[in-house]
Amino acid sequence: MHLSPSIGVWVAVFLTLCVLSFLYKDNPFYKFAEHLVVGVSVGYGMVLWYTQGILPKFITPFFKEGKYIYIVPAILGIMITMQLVRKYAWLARFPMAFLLGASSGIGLPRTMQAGVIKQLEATMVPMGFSRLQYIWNIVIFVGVLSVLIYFFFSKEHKGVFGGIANIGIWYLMIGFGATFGYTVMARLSLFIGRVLFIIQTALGIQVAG
Amino acid sequence: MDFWKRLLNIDRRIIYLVIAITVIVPFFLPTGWPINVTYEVKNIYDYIENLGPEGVVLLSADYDASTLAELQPMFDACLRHCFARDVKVIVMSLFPQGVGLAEISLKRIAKEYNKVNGVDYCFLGYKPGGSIIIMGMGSNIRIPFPSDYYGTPLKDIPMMKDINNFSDIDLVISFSGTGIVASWLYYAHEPYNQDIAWGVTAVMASDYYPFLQSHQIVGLIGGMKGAAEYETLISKPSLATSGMDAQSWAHIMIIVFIIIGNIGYLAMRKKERRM
Amino acid sequence: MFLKRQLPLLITLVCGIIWGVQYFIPHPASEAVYSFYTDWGLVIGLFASILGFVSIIRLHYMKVRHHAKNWQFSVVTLSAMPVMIVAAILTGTESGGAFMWLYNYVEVPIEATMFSLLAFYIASAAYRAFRARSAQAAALLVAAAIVMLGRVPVGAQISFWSHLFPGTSIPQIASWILNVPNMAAKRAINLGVGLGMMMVSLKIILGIERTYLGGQE
Amino acid sequence: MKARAILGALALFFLSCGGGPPRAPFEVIVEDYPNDAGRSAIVKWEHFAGNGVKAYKIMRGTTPDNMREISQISVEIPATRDKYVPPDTTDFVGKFGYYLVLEGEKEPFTAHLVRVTPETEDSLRKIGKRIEKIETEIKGYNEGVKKTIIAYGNFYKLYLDNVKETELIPVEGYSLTEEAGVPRIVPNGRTPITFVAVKKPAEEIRFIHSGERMAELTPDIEGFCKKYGEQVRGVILEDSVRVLVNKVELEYSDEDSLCPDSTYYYKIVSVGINRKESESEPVSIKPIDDAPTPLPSLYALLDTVTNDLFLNWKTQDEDIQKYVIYISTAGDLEHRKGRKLLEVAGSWAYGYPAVVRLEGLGASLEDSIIYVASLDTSGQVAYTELSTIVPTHFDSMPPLPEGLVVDDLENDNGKKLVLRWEPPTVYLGYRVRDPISEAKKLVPKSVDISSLDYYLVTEGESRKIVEFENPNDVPEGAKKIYWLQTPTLREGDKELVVLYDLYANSARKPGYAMLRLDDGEPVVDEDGDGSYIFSGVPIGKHKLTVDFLDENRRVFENPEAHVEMEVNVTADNPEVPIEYPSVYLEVARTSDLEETNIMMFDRVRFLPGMLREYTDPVDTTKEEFKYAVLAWDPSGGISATPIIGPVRRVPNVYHTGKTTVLIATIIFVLAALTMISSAKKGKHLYIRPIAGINHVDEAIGRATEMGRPILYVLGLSTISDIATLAGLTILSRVAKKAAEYQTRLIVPCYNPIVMTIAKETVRSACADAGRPDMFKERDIFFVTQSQFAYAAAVNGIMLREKTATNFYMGMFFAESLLLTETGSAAGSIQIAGTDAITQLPFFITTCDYTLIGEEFYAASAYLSQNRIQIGTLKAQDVLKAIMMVLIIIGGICATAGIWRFVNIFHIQV
Repeated sequence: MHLSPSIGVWVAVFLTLCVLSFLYKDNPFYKFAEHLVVGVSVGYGMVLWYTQGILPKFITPFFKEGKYIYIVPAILGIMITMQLVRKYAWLARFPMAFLLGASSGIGLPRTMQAGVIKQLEATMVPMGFSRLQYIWNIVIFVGVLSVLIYFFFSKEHKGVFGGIANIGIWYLMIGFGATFGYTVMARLSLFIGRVLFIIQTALGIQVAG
Repeated sequence: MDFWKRLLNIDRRIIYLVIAITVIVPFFLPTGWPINVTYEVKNIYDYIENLGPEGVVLLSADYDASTLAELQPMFDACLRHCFARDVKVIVMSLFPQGVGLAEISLKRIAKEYNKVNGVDYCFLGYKPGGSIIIMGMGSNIRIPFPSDYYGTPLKDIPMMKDINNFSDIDLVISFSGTGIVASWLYYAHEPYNQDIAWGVTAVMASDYYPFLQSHQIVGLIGGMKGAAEYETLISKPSLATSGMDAQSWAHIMIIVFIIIGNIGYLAMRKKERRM
Repeated sequence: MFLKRQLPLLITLVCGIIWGVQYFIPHPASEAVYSFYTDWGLVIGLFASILGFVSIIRLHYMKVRHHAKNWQFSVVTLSAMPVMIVAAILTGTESGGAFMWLYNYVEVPIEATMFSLLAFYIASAAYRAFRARSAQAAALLVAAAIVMLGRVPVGAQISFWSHLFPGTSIPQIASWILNVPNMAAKRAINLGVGLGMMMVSLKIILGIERTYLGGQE
Repeated sequence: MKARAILGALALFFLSCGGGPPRAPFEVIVEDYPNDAGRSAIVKWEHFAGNGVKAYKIMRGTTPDNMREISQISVEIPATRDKYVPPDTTDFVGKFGYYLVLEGEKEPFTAHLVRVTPETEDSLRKIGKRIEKIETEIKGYNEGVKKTIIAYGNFYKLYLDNVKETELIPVEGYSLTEEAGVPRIVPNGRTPITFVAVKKPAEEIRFIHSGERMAELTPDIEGFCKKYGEQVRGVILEDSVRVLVNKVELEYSDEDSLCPDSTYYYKIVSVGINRKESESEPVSIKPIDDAPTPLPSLYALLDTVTNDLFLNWKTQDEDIQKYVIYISTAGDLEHRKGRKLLEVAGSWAYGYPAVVRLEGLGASLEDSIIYVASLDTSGQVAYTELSTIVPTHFDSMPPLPEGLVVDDLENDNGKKLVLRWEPPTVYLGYRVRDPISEAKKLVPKSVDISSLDYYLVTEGESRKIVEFENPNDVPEGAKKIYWLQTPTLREGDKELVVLYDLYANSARKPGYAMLRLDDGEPVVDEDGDGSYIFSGVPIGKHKLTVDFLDENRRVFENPEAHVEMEVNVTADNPEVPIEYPSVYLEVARTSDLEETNIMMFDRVRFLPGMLREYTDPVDTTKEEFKYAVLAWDPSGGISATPIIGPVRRVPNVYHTGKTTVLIATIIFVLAALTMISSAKKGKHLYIRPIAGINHVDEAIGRATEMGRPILYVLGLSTISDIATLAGLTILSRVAKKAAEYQTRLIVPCYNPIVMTIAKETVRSACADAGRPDMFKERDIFFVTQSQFAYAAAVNGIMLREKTATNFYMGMFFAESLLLTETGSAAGSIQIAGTDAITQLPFFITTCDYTLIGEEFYAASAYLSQNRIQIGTLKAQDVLKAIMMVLIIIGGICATAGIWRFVNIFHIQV
């Protein structure tokens, strides 16, 4: 055991405990930490917004390199902030129309390529019983089809169709089971991370690993 | 009140206490169970292992402190691996909170490996905009990042001389707890055939197996366990490996809770039916 | 009316078509159109982020001004912001300065702990709420348990049968669940999500989806 | 008032971190760049880690007064601003026995760290300061220390405890001597230093004093210091003064931006962490246009049969424009009267040596000499005479690429050209391994498993896996098994890792390798990562056949694409690496369409000989080019293809690789337009009843029966989220039913805008039900915008109001768990609907019914009968139907081996 000499670490420990106190019930310590973090992160965001954003992408090119054309996107950006003023809120529509139109246009064919066609291609795999992987390919094939059928709303789930949709539910449940298991893992990891911080960094106890 | 009802209605703070103890005690009574490595993680390891000193890996710290415990160990492990293999590293972030975490970690690990800023690694910092940054990097990294985090123009950074866009980068690993990883797929992998890999929180990991199977991503590091696997692969056990015992016991405890809860539920339902 | 309503819709339509078609054209001009968007879009977005800062400041300012419930805490929020800015001005944004100290020892621990509360909630829910209400929910819980055990070191330890029946240890079954049935289910879901995303994009381009226009005017 | 005081204190705190300007850069010098055209210079200076400098600006000017910043270099700042905490002094005091003596009047001082001896103790105390602590990294350049002095030096802190007792330390330049019967290691020709080891009688070396010591780094003990020490960055003196003793030499190359023979001034400005600056004295340089140097190595190979002469040379000069090869009569030492044989562009000898072939010249060499003139960009010349001629004979010249074609690269931005040649070729190698040893590599060394008691026992040639419960029974040499990989091991079975590399140009659409071991089934390696593992291969000789397939899995017919190899699997795990051809290829290009001498082309790229394609990222503004490819043999032979071209690069207007995406997008847009417009026209479009809706109705009924209220949660997202909109649609249905049954409905909201809309929704639903009186405005309210506080508040409502039915419809995050847990424990009926995949599992296990993802939207569309929503849903159904058909056909085709169909979906960008 070797207590950390850093004041920062103990401030962090105190704030950690403030947040954990919410487990008992909502209390002023938690509220304090919760509001503090909003302020700090917004302040932090503002600083980075300036040093990493406005400074290299606007101030330097505009004032130092003479790229005066950047005034146009700057004005368009400021038009978006006009949403705050009810009278001029409509000004925001033009830059928004540009951004949304362009990003939708960019997104549509790329989603088709990455999210649909490539995924279809990966499902078209050889099936059979001669190799283990081929058997799993059958399982995958049936799974993709049956879940798609489950989410098909133009035909009632009756007869064979309903049967296949029913298989789809089982696939979905196993899939959600995997998500469930992994989510439990994630949530616990976050707490383990804090415990490690207190034990290792603050209290200075070297644990296995 | 009958036994099951009473058992199921114990104060939740007792359960909180039980789970806290389950997590804390294993740190003092370690079992040292070995960590088995999955192919999802090993694929990334092999990829970096096969890169030489001309290799360039981009690590994007697209996370914030709320997923620190899961993603920071992955980031650290991948960074250590790159440095150990003398691979050049570019670090950036699409999240304002990520850039701070990355900076602290990068400085520390660069020192461990005697790596020099601008020569062995380059810290691009953060730019707001998400996927638009990735799109811009496809044309030229200098569009979104005219200078690095410290304000040095990229033209003055020796390492960045010949790195213009994705065609000069071997692998991109995005560490994130959000769907931003998909943007790397849509705007870096698809249009430029950029090899990408993801380090994600366990919450999201299971959703991304379809992309692994379709070879759209090189590999997938999921949660603290994935980080521990990577630490195992590079033989540098660190935070994630330390956490694995606690993780094991906590999982067992959760399963025990579910079993007790469900036995109680069935018992009570049976009784209700009888009544 | 045209200016405030039709024109934005027209801009969206034209931009959507230009940048949608751009994808299919491998020409320097097309490349320039693409970089134009990434460059300008970034700058527009930068100025637009002022919106976020102003609205959060306004929210807390209003709370303080109207002495809303717990307004004292909003004072904490409001005063933390200038402190960060002053710290950055005086000591820079590199680790070592007061700015990064505040980030590292105030923001990081609170944020990291906030979500670690969920470990407790999930434990409590496991005990009190996760019920095998149907055969399917039971399948979900069993799959979850296998993944939970298989993805941590303990899974291999308790698979005492694995040397008798190779390939059946808990980690291997977990791996199979993730890579085969889970993969299939998630692929189908993703295909649906992909279609949904494309549909939203299309509706925006065609002016069917127009919530971004805001008010009724 | 108070706030002002706090602000004042804060400002003071930050200002106190400010401090003065950093130190000016030390030892700035500027040097001429060697062997160049006088256009570059190198500036060098010294930097001390921890001196508070975060960056250096490099300034340049033609006079000391007009200097401008030309670049900036950031440096590491190990200094953090924590307070210096005095060390736990007992650990250190007295162990160092070193004093710091500074030489010089002002900074930078030269530091001498002097070891104390009884004789020097008194005088050292007068002139020096005792060292209290050694720092190997600077923890803080801080204010707790009164004064910081920077000094030169290169010292190491030695961890003598780490030196293994039984290890003999090889320190170069040292020898063992004996002093008063004690053997000790002494640096040759130097005074003995006492930190090194003594030799114990049992031939063991150990140190007299363990603990920490310090030594100055000298070439003699460099190895020792680096092995057992860490560089000293600073020392803390007895009065807490920190002295930094670490320096780094920094340099900046100012390349290709100067004019020869004009004077330039440079100065370096250091920028502190506090952004204050200080600058060095200016230094000046007059860059020199270096004359070419005579070639340091010019020699020739003479093929004694063909009389071809192969000239070979290299140079360090960076600014050679061209080389001219002359032939002249023997004795012409002036080198002026020769006959010009060949011109070679300067780039051919830069980096790699230049090789040229002068055909049939050997015969005339008896009475002639050959010399090379190197001309640099400013017209200066150097002459080198060929002195060494090595007779040799080449059986053949290196093979040239077959069927070389140069084309415009398709689907790029009109930037690149592509060279393609033949034939498709397989290169093979293999590795034999034990499955166990491979598995073991994945296991950390330090772990110890108590529950897996398996060991690998090696007895002669064979290995066995044996279980031992008692660790004492484990025989020596047995290796513990940490983790086993499937499949099972049969004794003696090995894994054969086939390593292959496939090379074919992209026009041939290369695909996969088909491998076959002995007479087994041929397998196609789907993942295409260049290796395939055959497991369970018995020891012995095997025949491996590999075929090269294209993307449609047809075999390439040429002989190079079909390789048979004998594989020898033995117990000692042989490794046969892939053998590649030893030929190198050099691509040459010119934009001068008149040029016919290949050696005057630009050298473009040096390529290994197995490649079959090269994409040339042409970086000039010209549009038309001529190409040639040279093939080199490392033994010295060279041959060249005829000149190809001219070829023009053209920008394409349509990406031919994206046709599938285009067609799919068109189908998608058409389906959407048709469905939405027919829905808009009022055409009835069928949607199957969603089972969840009945459950919703039942749940409302149940609340009515129990006479308790209904809780409706709309999620945590904003109004622009489709999930929130769907939640509002279902809210309308619930509100209507609740109004009919006269059941109270509570809607706590997370977002104020969502709340306003929820109010309107419920108000109109109540009006529709004919019970406007059932609309209770205070039951629909805003709670808070804090995730967990919101969940806690809603939980409170559930328990207080004893809600009979809870609806969760919308977008949820991590808080979903908290909400449903309370509801479940309270025994309420719970119905959920969301598209948040990560939250769905929790809803499924805690709620009585869950609308999953698209089902949720479908339910909303079904209930609202909103035409656009229904049209959208139907359009997606059409596409899903198409996808299902494609998957079925694709699956059948893949199984039947009809890859042509599957490859339609293979998009190449």
